[in-house]
Amino acid sequence: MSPSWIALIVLAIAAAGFVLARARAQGAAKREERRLHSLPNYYGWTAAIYAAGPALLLLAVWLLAQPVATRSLVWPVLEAEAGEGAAPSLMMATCNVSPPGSTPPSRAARSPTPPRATCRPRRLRAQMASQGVALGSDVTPATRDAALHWRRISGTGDLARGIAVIGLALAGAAWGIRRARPDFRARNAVERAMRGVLISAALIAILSTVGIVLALVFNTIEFFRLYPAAEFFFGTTWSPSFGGGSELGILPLLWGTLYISLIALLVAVPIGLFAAVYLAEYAHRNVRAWAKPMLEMLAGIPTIVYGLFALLTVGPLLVEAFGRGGWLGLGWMQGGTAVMTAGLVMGIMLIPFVSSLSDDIINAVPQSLRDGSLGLGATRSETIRQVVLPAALPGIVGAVLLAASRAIGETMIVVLGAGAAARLSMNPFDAMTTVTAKIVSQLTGDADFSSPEALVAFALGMTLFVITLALNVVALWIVRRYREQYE
Amino acid sequence: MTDIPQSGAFPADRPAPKGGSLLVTDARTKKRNRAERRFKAYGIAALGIGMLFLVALLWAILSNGLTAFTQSYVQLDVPLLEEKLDKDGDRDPAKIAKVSTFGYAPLIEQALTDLVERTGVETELAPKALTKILSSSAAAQLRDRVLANPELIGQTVSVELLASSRVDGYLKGRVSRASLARDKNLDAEHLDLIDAWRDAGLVEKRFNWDFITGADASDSRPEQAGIGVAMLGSLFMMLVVLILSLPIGVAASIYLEEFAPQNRLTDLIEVNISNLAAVPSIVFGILGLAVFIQFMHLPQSAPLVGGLVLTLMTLPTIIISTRASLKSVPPSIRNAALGVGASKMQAVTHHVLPLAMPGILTGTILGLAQALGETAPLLLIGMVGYIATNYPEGVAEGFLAPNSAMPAQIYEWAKRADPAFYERAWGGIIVLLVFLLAMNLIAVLLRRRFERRW
Amino acid sequence: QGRDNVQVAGSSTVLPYASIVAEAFGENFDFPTPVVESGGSSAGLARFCEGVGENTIDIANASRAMREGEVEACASNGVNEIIEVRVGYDGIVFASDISGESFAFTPADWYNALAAEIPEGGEMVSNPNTSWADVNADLPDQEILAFIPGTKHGTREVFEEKVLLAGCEETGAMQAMLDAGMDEDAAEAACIKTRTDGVSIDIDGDYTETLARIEANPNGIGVFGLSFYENNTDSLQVATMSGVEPSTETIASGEYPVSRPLYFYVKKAHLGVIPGLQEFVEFFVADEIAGPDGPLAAYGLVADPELAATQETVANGTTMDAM
Amino acid sequence: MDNAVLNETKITARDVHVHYGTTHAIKGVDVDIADRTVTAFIGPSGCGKSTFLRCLNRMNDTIPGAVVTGEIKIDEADIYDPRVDPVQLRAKVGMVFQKPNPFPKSIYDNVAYGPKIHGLARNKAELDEIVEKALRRGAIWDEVKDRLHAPGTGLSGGQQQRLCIARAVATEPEILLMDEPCSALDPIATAQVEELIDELRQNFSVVIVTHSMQQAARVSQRTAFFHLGNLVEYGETGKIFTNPEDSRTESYISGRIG
Amino acid sequence: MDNAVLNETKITARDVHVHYGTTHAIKGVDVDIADRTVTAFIGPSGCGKSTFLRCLNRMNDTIPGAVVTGEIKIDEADIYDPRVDPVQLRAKVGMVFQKPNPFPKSIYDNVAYGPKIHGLARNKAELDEIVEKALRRGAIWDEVKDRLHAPGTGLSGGQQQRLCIARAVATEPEILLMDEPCSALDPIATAQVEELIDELRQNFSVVIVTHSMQQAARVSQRTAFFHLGNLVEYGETGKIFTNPEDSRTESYISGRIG
Ligand SMILES: Nc1ncnc2c1ncn2[C@@H]1O[C@H](COP(=O)(O)OP(=O)(O)OP(=O)(O)O)[C@@H](O)[C@H]1O
Ligand SMILES: Nc1ncnc2c1ncn2[C@@H]1O[C@H](COP(=O)(O)OP(=O)(O)OP(=O)(O)O)[C@@H](O)[C@H]1O
Ligand SMILES: [Mg+2]
Ligand SMILES: [Mg+2]
Ligand SMILES: O=P([O-])([O-])[O-]
Repeated sequence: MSPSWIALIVLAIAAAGFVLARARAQGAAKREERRLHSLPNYYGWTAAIYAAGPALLLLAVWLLAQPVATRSLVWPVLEAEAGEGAAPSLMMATCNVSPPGSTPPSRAARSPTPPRATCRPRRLRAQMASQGVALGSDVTPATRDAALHWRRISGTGDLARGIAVIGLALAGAAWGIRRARPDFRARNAVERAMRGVLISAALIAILSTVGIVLALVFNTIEFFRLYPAAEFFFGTTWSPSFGGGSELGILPLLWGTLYISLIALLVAVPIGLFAAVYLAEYAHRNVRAWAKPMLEMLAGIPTIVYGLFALLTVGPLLVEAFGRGGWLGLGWMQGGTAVMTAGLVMGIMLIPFVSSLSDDIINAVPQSLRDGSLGLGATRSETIRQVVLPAALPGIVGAVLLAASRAIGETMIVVLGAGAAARLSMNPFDAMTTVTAKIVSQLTGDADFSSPEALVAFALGMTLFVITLALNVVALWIVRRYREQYE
Repeated sequence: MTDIPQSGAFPADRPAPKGGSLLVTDARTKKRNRAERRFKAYGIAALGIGMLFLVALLWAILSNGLTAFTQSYVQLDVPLLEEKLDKDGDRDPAKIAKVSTFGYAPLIEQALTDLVERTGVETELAPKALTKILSSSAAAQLRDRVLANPELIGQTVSVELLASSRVDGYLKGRVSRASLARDKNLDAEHLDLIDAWRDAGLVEKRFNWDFITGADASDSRPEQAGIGVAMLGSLFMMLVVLILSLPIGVAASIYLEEFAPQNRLTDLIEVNISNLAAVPSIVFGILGLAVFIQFMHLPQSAPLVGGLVLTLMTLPTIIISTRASLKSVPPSIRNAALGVGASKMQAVTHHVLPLAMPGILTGTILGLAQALGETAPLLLIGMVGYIATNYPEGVAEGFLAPNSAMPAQIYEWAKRADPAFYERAWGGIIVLLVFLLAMNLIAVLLRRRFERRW
Repeated sequence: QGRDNVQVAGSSTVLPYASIVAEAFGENFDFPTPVVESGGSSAGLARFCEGVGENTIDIANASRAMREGEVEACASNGVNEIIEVRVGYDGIVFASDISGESFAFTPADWYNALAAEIPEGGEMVSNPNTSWADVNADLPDQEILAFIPGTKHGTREVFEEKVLLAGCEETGAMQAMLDAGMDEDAAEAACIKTRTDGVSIDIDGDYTETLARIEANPNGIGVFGLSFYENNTDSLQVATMSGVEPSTETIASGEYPVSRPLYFYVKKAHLGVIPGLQEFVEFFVADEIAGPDGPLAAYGLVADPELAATQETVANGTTMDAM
Repeated sequence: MDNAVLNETKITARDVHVHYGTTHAIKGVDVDIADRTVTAFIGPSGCGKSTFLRCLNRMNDTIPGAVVTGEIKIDEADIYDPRVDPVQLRAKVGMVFQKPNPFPKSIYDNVAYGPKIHGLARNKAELDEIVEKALRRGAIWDEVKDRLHAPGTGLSGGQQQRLCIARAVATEPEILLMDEPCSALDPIATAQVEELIDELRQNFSVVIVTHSMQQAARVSQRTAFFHLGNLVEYGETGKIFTNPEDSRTESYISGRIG
Repeated sequence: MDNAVLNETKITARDVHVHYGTTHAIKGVDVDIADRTVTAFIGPSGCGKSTFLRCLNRMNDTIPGAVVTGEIKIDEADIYDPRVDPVQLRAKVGMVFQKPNPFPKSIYDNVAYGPKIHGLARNKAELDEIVEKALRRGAIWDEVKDRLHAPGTGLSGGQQQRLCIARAVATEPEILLMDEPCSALDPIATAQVEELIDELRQNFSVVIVTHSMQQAARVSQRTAFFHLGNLVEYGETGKIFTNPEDSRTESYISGRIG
């Protein structure tokens, strides 16, 4: 039985459990003339959850565990035959003994593999070839045996899986139905389950964090074995080179990141906030209904377009103003790519992150607060600045943080707009680059992947991760401190 | 700006004495009204600036990309010579299939020479050079046709073949005779032929459905490249993202905002979520490669994996905006529900959530828009490059078979050498924006239903 | 399990060629079209070396040869038998805006224009040149502005070695530095160190970005791949190097000095297991494809003069260590 | 004023303290509230009436920083026992809040919500009936019967208050806590609500916070006088108003005004 | 009750109609409100008292869908004239809302807000003084003087109401509109607020909505009785309560209860 069938059967059992438990609860309530603790549906849901929850969980665990278990049983056999290394996995593939139930081989779906029993060493290769499946080598008897062994084990496993999962579902349903008595707190049970789901959803964030840290940490450690940490953290030059002797100081990159993000926020926050205020407080309903999604389109334009916009339009424009011989005659700018260019364009991209979210939050501030202020003779702008915005502050800070986060994490605009120069300079018209841009370039570049020049990408990612974590802790503290709770 | 400004709090200009007429605005009020008008003007200006940028970007996109939606074709009569395609004459499909596309090239050469003769244009071009007029896909086009219908062998069929990107560029005004002087891919003489054939109605420019429905093509034939398959890849990815990130994001936010006790653990989760928003998207690619492909053995280049990675990437956006809007629902609503004996869960699902809906939708739109346009993480899980050439064969295949995605396709095209790809990249962006527009439209409608002030 | 397509990843430089081959392969064989991913040589090789098995890639494209450390890393993951296939050469050209002046360079010009510091009278002074005419009186009097590949690109290494270092030696600067008491490594490092005053701009993006920059700065001179230049002759004009104009012929013959070999690496263990892999690899190096008249050359790949040897390697499945 | 019949005790509170952060809002209150009786809480503004009332159905749980100590038993069960489900408790102990807080939904949905989640109606017709009855008891049916599907937030202050009363009685709680339910009502509506309270008393307990001593005297059988967080005096309404024991009670009563 | 001295007219309303969408809430009201006088609006809940009150300082402008027609003049100036600045109007015509709506700020900032935006204080000391005076007039100073920087939303219902009164008087408006300002107050606090109203009357006009006829009789010199959106009767308070002309007024008055 394939897992999807098992899952379907479990769901069917859950549905049946729902109907039966519900009916039983209602019947009991009528007979005994007493009120149910919860609405009848909750009794139904309890049975359904008891039936489906553990069973599906078991199925998932089983699906993950069985291949590992089978493998560990068959592996020694194969290793004896093929020697060390990963070759056995290919030998398995050779006999195409993918355990049924794992992702269905698309090829097999189109042209069924020969019946398992005929998996005879000599003929197999020809047989498979006739179906357009090339095998690299003849199948040795040992491989064949191992394959058959594998198939036997996984066949048993599959059977056991079906029985166990469906049995569990039935037991769960029965338990749920049995408990469907009026005094059973079905709603609480259902809500506990829902709460469990909510908590697991929240924990996904932790899991991703753990995943990210794990994905980065080994290579980061490897990097620090090859390159001194002190030079990485405190070095002021960034100049990787293929021939070794690279200087990989993170400071110029961090500086570029902060500088560009700062400029981007200086653009996005005022524009976004004013736009949000205008949309929520002044604009006509229809204007708002259309302007807001239009602004949101800015968030959806692929960043490469922004990058090109920076490179082709904004950069040259800025040079004409601030460059040598520009309108302003300042000569501050050397080339079109600069912190300013990237910052401005990134700011544009971030406008909707500030505006749309803030607009929703501002709109949610109760009208009575506005009335209170207007009733005192405040103008609308005074009301907004002094009553509405403070009340909406936590949400707005959230929006700004989101925008800041995006600014820190953005790559493409920086690559095209800011130039690739790692430099510590105060001049916003100088080219600089950011941590993320360098993560991408070192990761996708040509350096030896086991060299510090490539591994540094992981260390950069890790450092950035830790720094933003610290920034977020501070932000959380600030928000807690200044929160104005209305009502 | 959120605090009461100190300037003006203790002003020199005292308010007008009591009893002044209402019809005369006093100086202080005038001043405040000016501030008011300024404030409103800032709002309009901010909105205007935003719109201006949008228009500028859209203009750039449209002016660069609209040409991708037309394409030039050449009408050609090709003799399907039996001696070339089926030497034995027994129409055995297996044998016919042995003839590779290289075997069809001479037929096309022949057809072109015939055409030159038939239309009576003088040219010094060698027959082989003539094929530069056509896309290098011509042979494959022809071969597919023959394989589908071996009976055609021996006849002369009239086929419509893609013109090469240079010819197409000429008809679109991108390529000039002068620029061809140093171009070894096409000569000005070819253009004479094109001009003549265009007058004869044998070369024409039409709406390019193949661009919308087709698959990517290799670098040597931009004229054949389409975004259709990548669009499907994006669609499947977005399905995964929507199905996972919206419920998970909303559930996580509800837990954190409504149920979680204030303790270290929830603080940790909260900080973590905001921090995830700042993680560069490529790092999610590293994560996806390690977890989904290397650890969980999901297939490479699969929209399912792409969707999972993008889900992780969008979650923080959705969670942060959902939490912000949950926070802004006044507590009295919750109290009212609890007071009539609703459980906390019921209070949240029945009252708080609907009120927070506009914000949740906003977050979802922003998150999905971001996911729809993201390339970097796809780079590491194998969805950027030259990926899918066929439509998936079913829904399961749609999730699991190798595919690209629209932004990856666009990114890929934007890098390629032939300027015809550049035009397609912008055309792809237009398609992407249409997608986005459709998503926004749904959100607008939904948001309208949920929005209210109380 | 049951992967039925060939999976290729790696260099974005090789990608166009690999995808042309993959497309033709898909058209002419019953096997599905191979999947060719980009992502860079390094990332591709890293994935290649993750291990052997169906959930790993079969082929890694690289715009450079595999390094020692990488081979070791591969081996430690069980990727032992690797077939190295050189598919041809990538010519690296210097091009400027079509409507501007034309240039005829020597490596020495580039060294003098871009080096951070040049020896003068036994001292290292920071590069004073601002115009090409300062560097070489034969060059036009146009301000120096160069868009060179960023440090992520393998092209940068080639540029450093075959242009800057060569120029350094040609001008005698290398000797001057050695004479001034620098050791060899330091002198080499000084030769390839580029100036940071905004005259030499690293491009971490692609050639399209370089092109866009030249369009925005018509005074700029950029470094491109030959095939990219050949597709954009309407906006770029190419400069000669030491009097040789770059073309597939001059590069193949070795006359034009700046080029680099392109490779792909195949897991021998996958041959015959992954359907179509063997065929694809053979198809890739076939004369019809990789030969001087094939579609790859038409697109700008400099065909390998020793293609026959490569074909033999592939046919025999000769692995690297066996060579 | 009725002669109060003393019924068995419904709610027992012992040594209840409430702190809001550093504010000590309720200071050791002991009280027994009888079944089928109207109990009035009176006292100056800010003395803790609402706070104590909210303790009785654990609505204080929702205020961050509010800490309740002591023992409160309803029908012998300690409501702060971890085994007690506050939801079930609140279904049994209904509440009308001091500030009217209609849901931003239609008038009908406002009232129908409680019956729906408690499963009090088997079908739409029954629900309609419950809603109508509740609105009638809340003395607002005539004003809203033509606009049942208009939003509840578009009502006048007094109408909102009555809507909230209707919403609370629609779920038929055993104990009804009413925090100044008539503060925004005109005399006629007040009379109707008082009638409702009297009717409810036949079967249930009602606890009402009021700052109108007349109202307390009219509707309640027992009265508790709070002052600065202390329960100063508690006893039969007649006795409290005619013959208070504590001097503070007396001085509050004698300042009898509105 | 004072003998009302008839002062000159401060507010004139002529044929005022208010529609909320399809609801016709005020139907052609004509009224003259005298200066230095307390005018009480009474009437059953939902009759339009708040609505009419909100017309007088154009607070109805903020309700989407509310349409006001007719003429309202204050000091001879038509307040719906385009030249009139509603901001200036509202500074002159203060308002206490029916539902207390403190800002989510500290108690101090709640009161200081108005004086600050109107520039009534030259420095911090003056502002402190204004705040203290307003809180004293709002009869809440003693309760909050130790927690001026605690949030205003953490106050009890009656405290919030008095805070809002203090907030309104802090800006020294010429006319003060009070919508049931004592609804949540105990008798003592009510008396203090009524004292405040009496004090304000020395210089300003006060319009007060109340559902307590005793209160209307105690504090007002003139009373307007609204019914179903109509102004049924308007005249001297004494006369209205002792000798109403309209039968509706009489039947409302005679149902005199709380
Ligand atoms: N925002 C609104 N939208 C629609 N109808 C409204 C709105 N506000 C009030 N109404 C209706 O207008 C009428 C008058 O309301 P108003 O608030 O003026 O009454 P009121 O006299 O103040 O009553 P109360 O004493 O109960 O506060 C009522 O029928 C009310 O339902
Ligand atoms: N959320 C809160 N945070 C801090 N203090 C509070 C909070 N709620 C009430 N208090 C304080 O607790 C005390 C008692 O408040 P409570 O609301 O119980 O008064 P009350 O008797 O209902 O008064 P009123 O008649 O004015 O409604 C008051 O001093 C009040 O300021
Ligand atoms: Mg209270
Ligand atoms: Mg009212
Ligand atoms: O992508 P590359 O490794 O060839 O730069």
